[in-house]
Amino acid sequence: MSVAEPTPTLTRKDFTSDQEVRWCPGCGDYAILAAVQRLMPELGVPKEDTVFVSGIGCAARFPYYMNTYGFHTIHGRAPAVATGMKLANPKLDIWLVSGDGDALSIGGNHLIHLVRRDVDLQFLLFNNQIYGLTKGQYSPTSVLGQRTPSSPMGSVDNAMSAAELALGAGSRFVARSVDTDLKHLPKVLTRAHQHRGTSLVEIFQNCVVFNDNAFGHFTAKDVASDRQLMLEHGEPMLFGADNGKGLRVRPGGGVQLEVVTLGEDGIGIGDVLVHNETDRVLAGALAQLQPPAFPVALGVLYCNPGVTTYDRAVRDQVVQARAKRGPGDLNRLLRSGHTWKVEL
Amino acid sequence: MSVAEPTPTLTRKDFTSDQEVRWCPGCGDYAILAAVQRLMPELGVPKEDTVFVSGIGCAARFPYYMNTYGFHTIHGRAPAVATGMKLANPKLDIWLVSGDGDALSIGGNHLIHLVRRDVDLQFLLFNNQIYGLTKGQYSPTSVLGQRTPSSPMGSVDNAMSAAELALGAGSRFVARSVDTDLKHLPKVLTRAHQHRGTSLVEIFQNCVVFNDNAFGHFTAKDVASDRQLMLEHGEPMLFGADNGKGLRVRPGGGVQLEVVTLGEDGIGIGDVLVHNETDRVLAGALAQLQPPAFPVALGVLYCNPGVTTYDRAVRDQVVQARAKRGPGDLNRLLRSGHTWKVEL
Amino acid sequence: MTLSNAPATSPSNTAGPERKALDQVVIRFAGDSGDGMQITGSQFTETTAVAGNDLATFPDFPAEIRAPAGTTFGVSAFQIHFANHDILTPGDAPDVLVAMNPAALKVNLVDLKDNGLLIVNTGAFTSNNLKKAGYTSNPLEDKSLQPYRLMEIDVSKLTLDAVKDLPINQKDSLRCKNFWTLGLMYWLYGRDTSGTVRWLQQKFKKRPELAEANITAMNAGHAYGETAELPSETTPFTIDRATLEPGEYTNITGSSATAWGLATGANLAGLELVFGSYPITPASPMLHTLANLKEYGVVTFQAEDEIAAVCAAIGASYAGALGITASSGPGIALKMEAIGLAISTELPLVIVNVQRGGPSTGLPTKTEQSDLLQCVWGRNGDAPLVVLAASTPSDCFEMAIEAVRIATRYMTPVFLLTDGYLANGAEPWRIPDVSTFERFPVTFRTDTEGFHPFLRNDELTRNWAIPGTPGLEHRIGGLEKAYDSGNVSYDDANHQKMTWVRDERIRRIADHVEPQKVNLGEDSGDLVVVGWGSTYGAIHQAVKNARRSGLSVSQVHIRYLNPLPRNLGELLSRFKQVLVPEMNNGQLVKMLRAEYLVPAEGLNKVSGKPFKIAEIELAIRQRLES
Amino acid sequence: MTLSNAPATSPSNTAGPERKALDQVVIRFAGDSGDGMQITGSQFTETTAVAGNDLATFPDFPAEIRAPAGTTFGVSAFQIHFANHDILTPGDAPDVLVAMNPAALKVNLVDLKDNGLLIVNTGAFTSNNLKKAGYTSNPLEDKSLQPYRLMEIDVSKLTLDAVKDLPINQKDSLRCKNFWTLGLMYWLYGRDTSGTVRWLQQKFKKRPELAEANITAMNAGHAYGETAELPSETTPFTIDRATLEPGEYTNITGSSATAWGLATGANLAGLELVFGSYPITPASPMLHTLANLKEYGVVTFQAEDEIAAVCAAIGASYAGALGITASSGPGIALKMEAIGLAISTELPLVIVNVQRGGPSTGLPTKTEQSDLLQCVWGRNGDAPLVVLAASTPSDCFEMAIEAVRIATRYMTPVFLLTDGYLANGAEPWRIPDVSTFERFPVTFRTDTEGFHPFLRNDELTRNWAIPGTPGLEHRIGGLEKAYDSGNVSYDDANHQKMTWVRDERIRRIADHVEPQKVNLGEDSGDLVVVGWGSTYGAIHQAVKNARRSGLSVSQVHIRYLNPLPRNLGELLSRFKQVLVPEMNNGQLVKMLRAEYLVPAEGLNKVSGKPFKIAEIELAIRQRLES
Ligand SMILES: Cc1ncc(C[n+]2csc(CCOP(=O)(O)OP(=O)(O)O)c2C)c(N)n1
Ligand SMILES: Cc1ncc(C[n+]2csc(CCOP(=O)(O)OP(=O)(O)O)c2C)c(N)n1
Ligand code: SF4
Ligand code: SF4
Ligand SMILES: [Mg+2]
Ligand SMILES: [Mg+2]
Repeated sequence: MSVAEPTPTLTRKDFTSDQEVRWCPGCGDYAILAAVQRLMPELGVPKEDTVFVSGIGCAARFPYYMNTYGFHTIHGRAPAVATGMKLANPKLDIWLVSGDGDALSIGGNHLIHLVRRDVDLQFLLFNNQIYGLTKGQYSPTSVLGQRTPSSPMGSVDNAMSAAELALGAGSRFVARSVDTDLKHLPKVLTRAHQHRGTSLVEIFQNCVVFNDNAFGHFTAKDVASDRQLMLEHGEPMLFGADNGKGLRVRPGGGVQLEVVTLGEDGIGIGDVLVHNETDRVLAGALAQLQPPAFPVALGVLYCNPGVTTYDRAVRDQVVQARAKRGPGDLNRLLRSGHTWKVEL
Repeated sequence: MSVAEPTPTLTRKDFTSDQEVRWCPGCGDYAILAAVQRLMPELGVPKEDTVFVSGIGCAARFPYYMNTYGFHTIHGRAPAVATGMKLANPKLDIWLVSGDGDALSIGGNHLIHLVRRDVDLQFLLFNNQIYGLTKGQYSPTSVLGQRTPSSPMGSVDNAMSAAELALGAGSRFVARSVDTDLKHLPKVLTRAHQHRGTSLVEIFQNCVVFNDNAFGHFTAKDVASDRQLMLEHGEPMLFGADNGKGLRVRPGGGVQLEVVTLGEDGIGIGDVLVHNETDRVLAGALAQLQPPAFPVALGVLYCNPGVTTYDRAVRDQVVQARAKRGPGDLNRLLRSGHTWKVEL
Repeated sequence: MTLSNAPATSPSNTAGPERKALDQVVIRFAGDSGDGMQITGSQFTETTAVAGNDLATFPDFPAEIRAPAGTTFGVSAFQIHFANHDILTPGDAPDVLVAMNPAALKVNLVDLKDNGLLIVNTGAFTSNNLKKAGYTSNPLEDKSLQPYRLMEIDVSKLTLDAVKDLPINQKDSLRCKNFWTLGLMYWLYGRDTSGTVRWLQQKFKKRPELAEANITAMNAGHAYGETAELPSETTPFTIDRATLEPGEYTNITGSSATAWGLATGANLAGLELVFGSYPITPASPMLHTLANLKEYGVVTFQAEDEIAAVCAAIGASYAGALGITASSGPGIALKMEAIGLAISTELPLVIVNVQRGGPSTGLPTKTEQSDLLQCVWGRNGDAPLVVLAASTPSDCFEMAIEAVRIATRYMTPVFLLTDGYLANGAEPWRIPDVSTFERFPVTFRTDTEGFHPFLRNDELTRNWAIPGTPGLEHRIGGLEKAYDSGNVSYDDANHQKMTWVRDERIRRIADHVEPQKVNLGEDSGDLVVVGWGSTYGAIHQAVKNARRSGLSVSQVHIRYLNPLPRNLGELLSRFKQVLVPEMNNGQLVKMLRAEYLVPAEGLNKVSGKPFKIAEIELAIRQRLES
Repeated sequence: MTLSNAPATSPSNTAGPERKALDQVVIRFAGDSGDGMQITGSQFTETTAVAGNDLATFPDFPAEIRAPAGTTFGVSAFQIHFANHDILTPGDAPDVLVAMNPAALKVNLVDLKDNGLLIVNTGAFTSNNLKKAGYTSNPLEDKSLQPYRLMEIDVSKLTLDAVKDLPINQKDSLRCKNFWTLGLMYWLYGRDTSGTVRWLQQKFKKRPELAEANITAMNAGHAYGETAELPSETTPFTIDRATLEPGEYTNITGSSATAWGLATGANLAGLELVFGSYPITPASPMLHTLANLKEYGVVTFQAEDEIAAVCAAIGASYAGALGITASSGPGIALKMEAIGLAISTELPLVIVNVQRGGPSTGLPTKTEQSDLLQCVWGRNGDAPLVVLAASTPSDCFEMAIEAVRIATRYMTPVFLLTDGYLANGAEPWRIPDVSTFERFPVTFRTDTEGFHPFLRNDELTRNWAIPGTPGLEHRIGGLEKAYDSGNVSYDDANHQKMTWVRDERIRRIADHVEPQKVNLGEDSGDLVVVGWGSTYGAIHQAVKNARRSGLSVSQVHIRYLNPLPRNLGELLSRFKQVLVPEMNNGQLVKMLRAEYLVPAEGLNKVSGKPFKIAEIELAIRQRLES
């Protein structure tokens, strides 16, 4: 993010472009777009310093609808393009929008190197567990066995976890939210924006046309409380109807988590594990949790800022070089090798 | 791996090609090559069913020196080429050899998708923390701040961990060894070969010319015992001079590991955490351990075979399809759409 | 209307008034992406084919999956040209335009012939829809539609009426309006609805109420034609069956034809097929088709990207299967480095390039021929390979087989060029008997005597030894290799020789493929129109028309683009002028000029739309009638 | 020998016997990769340059970092051509060959001129080394070396003797033998050793004992020349200074010249430079050079692969810096998709292609010109851009500036083609005064009035508005865009127009660059030799020689390959024959034939080695002397 004068006068309309939105009616992308457009004014970053960068896909159309600077690049490469932008102008506040195919399939390598370098930007990964724009083939996050036009007998590829991959690659901020969670999503996006470094936010997004209700098993009203663990740093990991359940480390010296029910065989709130955003092992464990045995961990799984960010470190070397060797003088450069004079 | 008649008659010489080895004198690659050539006969796989596949780099020259089938492909793409081979002929026993740049930089995406799909082959990652063949630029595993021709003021890229990345991508077998460890390396390679699925073996390999002694801080004779944790499934995690030290989960309900000294404040062997190869959270924790605070975890960090492998699952669908629809009849295929007859 | 609740059976098409006989008609169905125009079009196509007409179709849909209802960029169209004689194109301009909403009218009216029949669904002409379509005044009310025979029907309302008593909700009811329209068109052209009835019953097996609703709507539309007061001049028509060669026919799209051709080719070569691909428009349908052919020994691999896709195909070929990959536009660009590896290692590989509008992401759903030079020359180093192009949807089948034959016989990568227009377009195809095809089985090297991987026959083709073969263990790679041993070699004379070999072995293939024939007209004259790929139909018809009026013009359509046919240069030299129509900015024309120094002239259309016959005919006349 | 323990100071070069004056000499140093031949060569080069000769060099080393000692594929060589007059090539064949071991002799002897001076280190001619080199009998003993003036010296032993009393081990002692040899060569050509002494003292600041050892060895070699009994005919030589233009000179390689030129260009444009690159031979040295120019506002980004490298450069340009990337062979192929995006979005971008031997991985350390067609046409869709080529190491500086000027002024990607031979080769360069260069500052759009991102000037160049500018917020991308608004457009007429614009705006650049000049000879005649890139020197000398014998031949060397110079076609038409020498299988020749229909003929060398003057001269004579 870039630090900028708050410009309180801006409203959602200021961040809405004149382009007609071209997603299918009912697509989860609409909800995310609305949330982001609403959030922008609150962040107080000038429009002109904000850039939305994307690859290719339905999700990747996002920049066209934001009245900021925007670059709809090529499939999978947005992280590299964004890195270049940040190197050219670290002041820019960059939001990267990418689908599960764009980010994890063709773009997987750029994603892991982006988070490893810790370039300072927000990475919004719209995960609908499908290739939307190309009409419904399975993606790296599609569930094993899913039948799609390219997997008529069911996909034989194991699903990939964006959060686990990012953590494995060295990511310093990993969070999750749900497209239609109007309260939770803006909170998570705000945290992502505050974090200095690459903030990866996986947003579970519903593709009504090709993968409708893929997340219903934990987002549906009736199951949500039992199937969603809303993480809060420093708070015990409670979930379920009126927080009746919790997580703890299975006794006996291991690192496995287990679900406990408060009140049952003497379990009290004190036995419940307290969330520590800065614990990478814990973050990995939380990222692995899956229904039905476990709830899905939402919110900030991991946040542990580095001493600097890639873009700042690069710039700092430029400053140091100038301090050490003075500003560049081309005539001196051309004569920096061994030289000799030829007289008439 | 492929199951084949043991052919006990073969010797190391049978697996040595007629090509002159072209690595720098003293390169760690020689030790690995020797270990592999010695191991081959013991595995009992016929030479003709064995294929070594590589990308580009010093390490990637490996196939030329094995008297088996071999394919020296292009930079970073060996995992994809190997996947195709395995789909064409699942009987092949494929060994993939790749450097840290080849596997983790340009080839990072193929690596993560290979392990996610769990294609049945052995992936030997020669990690010398440098780009050898291109004369010494820093690689994704180079330590932060390393000065190289492309990072004269020190690299600003955070180092990547091959093991953590593979685990994050869903790898089911992750192990580590050291190029010159004549006893340990063959053991680990044998385990990798036994495992069905992608077996990732990170081998710390010394580049004498461009990154000499990069691993001395834990491989040097005098520090080895204190800085190396040799993992054995079901055994307590002990290390140090006559196994005087161990690892345990820090008391207090978290998942953090800590070093304990046996005998000190009442710590007994019973308090030491026992290694469980099948525990992914634990594997992640072990992969993160770094000197000086912790020893480097060597051996099999994680081994948890899936119900099948990618190549088998793909083949099974072919079998099912034939069982269900019979062998393909092209004339029937061409008439599978709506057809009509035109009479004279 | 009385028939609206009729049982779901099909009325006979003999009923109704006198029918006016026509030779050919071009109809375009246009509506919202959500209006099901592609289904309407393909159903009309099936029925028309069964009725024995020759036909050609052109589906044209937006890049968005389902753009917002009512917008111009959300308009989806399907054009069909059918006739009582042999035709090759979907037609230049529609005689009949069906516009399901204002946006559809806005976008498509420009193409409708003067005095053409215009059928609009007035029910969709709400002020809101008019605004979305960018109309300031309602075209139904101002005089703008006077040049056409306007037929105003509230299809929405009539559909709702027709199905009102059926157990389905409003949304589903309204969804039936495309079948109401289809019913009306069936009546207008004297078609039998039974095929579509069967299709609907099959499609909605699990939801019979929807089948019934759509059938009911279709019958209502059909009945409307019979009973309603149509504008006097709107008499129904009849179009005789075309005299097609006897045999069994099916409608085939270029996508299926290519996929089936590849599977057939692999079978003829006696190889399993490993298809590595990454989804991309308009190539994906091939992946979908091949994914369903597992019992034919076809393995499909949906890779993480195009590079992995082609690399997997290369690995498969090394292991003894036939590796094939397919993509389009940007995806092809990504494969070039790996294709260089296949060239250097001399492995069989087929790359299908379903061309689309460029550059960059360009126009994903539009057709173009602008990848030719990329395929011929777009790799690092001197890296020659074979380039073929299919001319029609059904020709995709033949050329796919030919691509496999050449790839396996000559151990080389082969590019097969098609495009979005061929891939999505359909035509009736007389189904061949595969058992009569000549097989070209591959024989792998097994003899260890004097083996090395780059031993060559007199066609300069190396022997193919695959893993699993005892005694033939060997290593290959992308570094330059010694001509005789195949070992890595940095020797200068050797590199010169290997560069020659790579070039020469591709050139020699020209000795073993059909010489270039003249597709229409004499083998010399004032003008030859040289084309390649999907422009075949438009060029053929244009040349035919020009010849009818006595002009000395011939058609030469190239299917072998690299190496070019041995006799091509000599053939072209026998014409005074050479005109090269291409859906690009001038690519084949460059190759012909460079190769033969003929003053070939380009006729270039780069609009994402196929050539119209008239455009080519005009260019011909401009050159010969002055 | 008496001098071996002499203090580390340099003997004067006036001493010694009568010296024979020569006009020019070609020397090749050859030895093991570990023998330090490249250092020996570059030191000799520095000293020769300071002595005022003109010179050209050709380093030639193996792909392996350090192939096993004694093997032929491990041989590393450095050739230098120096003279008392203006020269342009490293020379066809060496007059002097220094062979540090049997393998070096084996590989390089073929090139040595008859009766040439052959200096061998007999100490390395062990039976083991002879076997490794593939000798069945010892060439020093059989008669095979009789055609040459053989000088047998046990350099190994003499070096050990020289440094025996110094505090260094055997290994380090032996390592000094290249400096012993250098000392001898300095004596032979009357060179002053002081420059090398300073260099050694600098290089081994931290290990002075090594500095002293090498200096001692060098002096010993020098003294050996003075004192030892050399074969009578081996008198020392002297070569007068060439009459170079007065000024300050430095030896420059193509790599540094390109890197410096890019930095200079960015400075003249008033932009920061973001260089995205992924290491690859022979392009990496540019990354290394630029990584050291941080204080010049140069940011380097070592990306995870070539695609990320070019994409980062594109992102940098979008954000208002100058994005540049560089690679070679396979790496360039990988960048093509992204370059299409830069073309579609009309962003400035410079891509340096340091060509190497192909196809595929090919011959990484050998030179070639086989990427021309890939750069001009190797992208999906009609995707035109600018292609420039540098002719000599120092021309890399000028053309790099020109690439930046064109990229920023015309908002387009620009390919700058060099090759391994230019990148590694060195020549004396008269250092210009940058302050006298014409600046071409970029002005970013700030005026919000009537702004849209694709507003064009009459050169059809769009305005450049960058993030951070209030009121100019806009979106761009790789989908086709409306000519006027820049919004996504699938309109057919618009695509046609945009295709024209992309093509035309590149063509028009030809109006603003220097017309093609005739580099040597008249602007009409019997034969014109047309070249591009690093063949300049060889062609120039060959044409010069042919003209001396009265042949009507001229040289035309093209630096602007796309668009081609406006006057080129007309110029070529004034010659009876057109000969196009290229280090590829015929690429520019195709472009010229296609563009101008001239019967241009290729002269193609694809051996990984540059043309010899004689090879081109012969081709000229064959065409004009029959
Ligand atoms: C190089 C390249 N390959 C393939 C494509 C085709 N393509 C466009 S979007 C897409 C994937 C879309 O899936 P996702 O990233 O999950 O985005 P979604 O549409 O689901 O939002 C693909 C394969 C392309 N445009 N470019
Ligand atoms: C497409 C492509 N990009 C870059 C290169 C240049 N290159 C060859 S090997 C290599 C990296 C080598 O490092 P690593 O993989 O760690 O292997 P090592 O040499 O250290 O064993 C690079 C960048 C190439 N050959 N191809
Ligand atoms: S296809 Fe799916 S993801 Fe794409 S716009 Fe439609 S609903 Fe959204
Ligand atoms: S450069 Fe390093 S890795 Fe490569 S061969 Fe030499 S020592 Fe080994
Ligand atoms: Mg998706
Ligand atoms: Mg390495």
